[in-house]
Amino acid sequence: MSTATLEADAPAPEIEAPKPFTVTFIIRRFDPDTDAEARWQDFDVEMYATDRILDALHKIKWEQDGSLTFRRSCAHGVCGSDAMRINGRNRLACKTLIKDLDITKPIYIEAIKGLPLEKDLIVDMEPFFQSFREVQPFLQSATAPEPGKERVQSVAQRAIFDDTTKCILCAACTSSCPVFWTDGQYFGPAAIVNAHRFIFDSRDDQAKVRLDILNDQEGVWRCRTTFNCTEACPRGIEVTKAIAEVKQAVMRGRA
Amino acid sequence: MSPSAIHEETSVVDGVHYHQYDIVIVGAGGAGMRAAIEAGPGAKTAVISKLYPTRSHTGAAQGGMAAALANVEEDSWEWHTFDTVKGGDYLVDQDAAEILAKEAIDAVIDLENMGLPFNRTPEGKIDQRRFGGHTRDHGKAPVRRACYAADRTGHMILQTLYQNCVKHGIEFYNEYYALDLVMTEVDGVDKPSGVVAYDLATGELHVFQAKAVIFATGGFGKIYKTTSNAHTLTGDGVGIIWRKGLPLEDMEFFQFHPTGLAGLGILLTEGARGEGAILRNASGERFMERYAPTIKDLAPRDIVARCMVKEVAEGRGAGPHKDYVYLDCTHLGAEVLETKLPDITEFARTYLGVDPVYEPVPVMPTAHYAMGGIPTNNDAEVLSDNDTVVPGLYAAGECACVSVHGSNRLGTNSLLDINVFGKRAGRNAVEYVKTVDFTPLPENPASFVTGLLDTMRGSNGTERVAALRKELQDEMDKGAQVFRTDETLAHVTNVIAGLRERYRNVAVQDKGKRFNTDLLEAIELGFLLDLAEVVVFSARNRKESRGGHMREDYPDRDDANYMQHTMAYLTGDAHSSHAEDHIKLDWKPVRVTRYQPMERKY
Amino acid sequence: MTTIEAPRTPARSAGRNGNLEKWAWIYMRVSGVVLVVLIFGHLWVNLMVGEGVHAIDFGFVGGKWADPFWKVWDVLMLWLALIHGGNGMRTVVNDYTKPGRAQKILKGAIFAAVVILIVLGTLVVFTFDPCPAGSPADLLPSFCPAA
Amino acid sequence: MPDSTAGTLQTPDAPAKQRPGGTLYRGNEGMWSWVLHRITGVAIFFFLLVHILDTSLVRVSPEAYNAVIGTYQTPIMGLGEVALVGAIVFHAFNGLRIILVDFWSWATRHQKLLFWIVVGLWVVTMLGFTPRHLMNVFGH
Ligand SMILES: Cc1cc2nc3c(=O)[nH]c(=O)nc-3n(C[C@H](O)[C@H](O)[C@H](O)COP(=O)(O)OP(=O)(O)OC[C@H]3O[C@@H](n4cnc5c(N)ncnc54)[C@H](O)[C@@H]3O)c2cc1C
Ligand code: HEM
Ligand code: SF4
Ligand code: F3S
Ligand code: FES
Repeated sequence: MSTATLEADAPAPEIEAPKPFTVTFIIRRFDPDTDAEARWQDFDVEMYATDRILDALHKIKWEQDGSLTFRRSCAHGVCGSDAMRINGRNRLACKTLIKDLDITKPIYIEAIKGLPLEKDLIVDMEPFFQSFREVQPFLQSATAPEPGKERVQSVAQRAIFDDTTKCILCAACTSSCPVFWTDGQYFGPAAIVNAHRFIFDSRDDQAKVRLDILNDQEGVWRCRTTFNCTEACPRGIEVTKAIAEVKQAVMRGRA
Repeated sequence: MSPSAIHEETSVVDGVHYHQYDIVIVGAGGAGMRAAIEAGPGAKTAVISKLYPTRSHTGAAQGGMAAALANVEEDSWEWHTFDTVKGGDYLVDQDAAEILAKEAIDAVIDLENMGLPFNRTPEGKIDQRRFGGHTRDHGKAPVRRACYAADRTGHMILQTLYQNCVKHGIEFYNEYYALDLVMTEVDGVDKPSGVVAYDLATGELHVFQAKAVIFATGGFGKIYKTTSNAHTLTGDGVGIIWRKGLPLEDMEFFQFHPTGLAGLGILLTEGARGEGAILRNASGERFMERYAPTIKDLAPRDIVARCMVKEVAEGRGAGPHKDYVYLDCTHLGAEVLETKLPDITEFARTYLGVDPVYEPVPVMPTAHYAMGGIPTNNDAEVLSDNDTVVPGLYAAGECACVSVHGSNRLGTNSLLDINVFGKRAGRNAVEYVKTVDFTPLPENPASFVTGLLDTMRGSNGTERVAALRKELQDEMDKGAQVFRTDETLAHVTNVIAGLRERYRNVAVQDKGKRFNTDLLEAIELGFLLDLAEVVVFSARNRKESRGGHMREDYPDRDDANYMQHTMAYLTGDAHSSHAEDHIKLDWKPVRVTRYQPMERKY
Repeated sequence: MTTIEAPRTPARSAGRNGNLEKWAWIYMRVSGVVLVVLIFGHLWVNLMVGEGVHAIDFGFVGGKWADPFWKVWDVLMLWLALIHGGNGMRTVVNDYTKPGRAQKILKGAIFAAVVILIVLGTLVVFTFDPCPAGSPADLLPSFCPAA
Repeated sequence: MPDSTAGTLQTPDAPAKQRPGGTLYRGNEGMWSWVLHRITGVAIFFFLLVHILDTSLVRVSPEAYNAVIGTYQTPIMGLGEVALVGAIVFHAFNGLRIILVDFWSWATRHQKLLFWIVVGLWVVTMLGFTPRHLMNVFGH
């Protein structure tokens, strides 16, 4: 048995291997050192149906143009690095498969909208994280639990905010929001989602503070229920519903 | 209240920025941030991370974090210690394992109190599930020990830790790549005096002078092709330590997780089997019954991974190429999958187009976890040999080797490791910095990095980074994966030597300053080559099979000769392409307290 | 360094305006529901009944406003719709302009228009004389003594 | 322009398409309904300003009022009125949809369906109104 060189003695494939096909990508490039304005550039790449957009970007970077710049890490949709606009919609490049796109036409790829463009597909995320930090996204409780014990929380209480704990801070939602594009000051859906996660956590008792923060001119009322955020969220969070729940809570004055 | 983006800076000299902090933490994953939460309130602390903290790969961890809370059934930290020792095939330092198991309970409670939304029992306590290798009463039956939050435990840990860093106003330097550790000799002792980092956004260098430095840079799974690790897990931290002439421990032990999505390596948590999923071969047989009659599919990872590869090698693999087996979750029902394993259910649907509710999922082992790394003692202090501490230098998390995992880490013990030893690193660093002054920086502390970057950027070489990296990864998968022989390892050694030769001639296309990820990929490849070399070199030297290291030419464990840790040192000609010119191996005894090595049967 | 597509508003506005946004939001919804009734009623009576738009003239209006019911209806509609629309316009201005002089001027203009028209409209409805002296009789509502 | 002495213009490096502004975001029902809601709202507001002013002419004299109102009865204005009513009806129905979406979680989940119901109701309403109104306008 020579398992270490497994591939060598694998039986000859009887079924035909899938054939790659050429896909055209039109990518919005911007090099801060040389460009005054962003420009579109085409790339032809050999792809398989099950490849992801991230694979295409890698192929371009690794085989054609090393200067193509984008963020990525986990490659399976859990780290939130690679939100970008693919054919006009916010998606994670690592979660968008070629087979789910119409490849008879070129695929347009560009950076997310509403945050300052830094280079190619990279935007400055600082304003985004700033809004996140401003909603006090951490547990605050006046009472200490029994030493060495967990706080008790029922399955039902835990379920109320389960959806919003899934957020990976990818900014796909916030940068898909028409209100955010026109006014970068709006807290944005991601910050509200993360506030929701604590407002409705039975162990937290500073909901009031966060509700006050979000009752701001740039807070929840700015949302015009356009649902772009919900449709963009790669984690399937019902963002607009969460925002609606926070609105109700602000009106009630408590979670 | 906000941890400001405006950082304090002492000066700019020759375009290099200088900062001063008591403690500098390199890495903002679970280990780094757990250390920061400990360090921040007690000392002036900065965290340097090449990724935004929430992008760290701790967030990918799924299944759970072990602690003998005994919330759902009888359990004790002693049993947990035993499982850890046995799981690591007795190469575990048992005093460290004891600390891990004992402090696990506080570690979980800490996280819960910080806000982590664990799944709950009907009484509202933290729920627990089964996991591979965790047993009651020294191996009698599987026990529910893994605390979890659906199948995104790591995500919740990472988020919770980041949230608490925000709460404590920890200063982060995000998208700063640490590229060098600055050491200064004081009274004949080499001590860390700072860290040199490259600011991705501007291309400028920053020197962080520090009294204490904590490394928490995570693993290096990218030396393999099929891996559950992120693209960014290139082992920079471990590589920096190595290049400084400090030793690395147990590098031959790399864990292959049984259930990666076939062909992709994306992980499907062991928690799936914890909830009752079953591995089947092409004929539908539950083959683990043959190999581990007591705990079957919940045997430790090294064993399950080997059995899977064996099934395939013996022709019982499934699929058109008979090159994978199935993870069968269909009997769990949609309810369990959607509520307890939602993410992996979605991964299978998205990436393979397979719906686990109705069909078994094709899986094969995937490179997952580095048991080895920077040697530390139980206080997370880095060692410069078997027992000499480097004052002020700490390491925690996957980049470190305490060693609590021995030759094979048990599932859920790593999330535990990062919390227990991350906390210890932070706490001990605070105590340490109270007792010392800043160590002076040498003149031009950034000169090494400046040289490195200039050479890379200025190179008019012809070799492509991606091509070299691909060859390395392909060959590592073939020759240094689940099964190894002297022959395959020798082959990989030669390949690496060739690649190191070609690496000198590597091209960087992007000559720009800002967000030059092309340049960084080239530098990361350098670390990958260094580490792969040590892995293979150490693996060739260990002529036995133990835990994650399975030598087909030496299929048995050999306690007489190899019941000790490998210590690898960089000596001689560091720039030579040949491993034997610059790697020296040594041994370090295993600390045994209560459990004498026994045959490992499940 | 060039960056493009920067957010329109550089710094989060310091002052908070209490519960204004909340009440504005609630008002939009409450007034919206009432306006549906008022406006649909208005359109129905004016455009659908009888000869529709051709029936509208001074006499028609006079005839309506002789009835206090229609007076209240129309004044209510006037107030609700102007404030609703004015607040909606404020939102639009907030979205597309950054704080500063231009924004102030636009908001001031909206506010002025809303106030002036509410005052004007209300006065018109309540001081309206359906049978102004000296007007041609055929233009007046049928109940006028002159008609 | 670079001088092209050889008469053969060099193909510029510039990519095939120049659309520096980025593509239009491809939102769905939610986004487009909002765009329409906003456009109709603003349009109605401006109409309302004019409408109040012209109605105020009743305070000036019956002649003045009738002169202005007469223009409302021309065919061109008749078509304009159809557009106006169309805008109001859409804004009204969609406004109700927004309110439902805000307050009722079922509606939040089914906003797309509700949007198509709004469109349906709008079509029905306009089918009822338009022929009748145009008959009134053109029938004279
Ligand atoms: C898919 C997957 C599932 C897992 N599931 C489980 C599980 O269920 N239970 C369990 O116990 N364990 C699990 N593990 C293992 C465990 O998650 C990891 O070992 C652990 O999270 C490592 O944490 P860390 O803090 O050491 O490193 P990471 O979280 O990887 O963080 C590394 C940090 O270092 C930074 N860094 C790296 N290089 C540099 C540099 N040069 N300069 C500056 N910063 C740098 C990075 O930015 C990052 O912030 C899993 C692992 C994977 C891959
Ligand atoms: C017929 C009944 C009406 C209903 C049910 C209604 C409902 C609404 C609602 C609910 C909103 C808030 C939208 C949001 O917050 O996203 C709104 C906005 C608006 N409405 Fe109305 N409205 C009506 C009539 C009017 C009238 C008569 C005007 C004009 C004077 C008007 C002008 C506006 C404007 C300008 C906006 C702001 C649009 C925006 O922010 O995008 N509406 N309407
Ligand atoms: S809510 Fe969804 S889209 Fe928004 S940041 Fe979180 S994960 Fe991304
Ligand atoms: S896209 Fe924006 S408008 Fe509201 S529903 Fe989402 S936040
Ligand atoms: S690379 Fe992590 S989400 Fe896409």
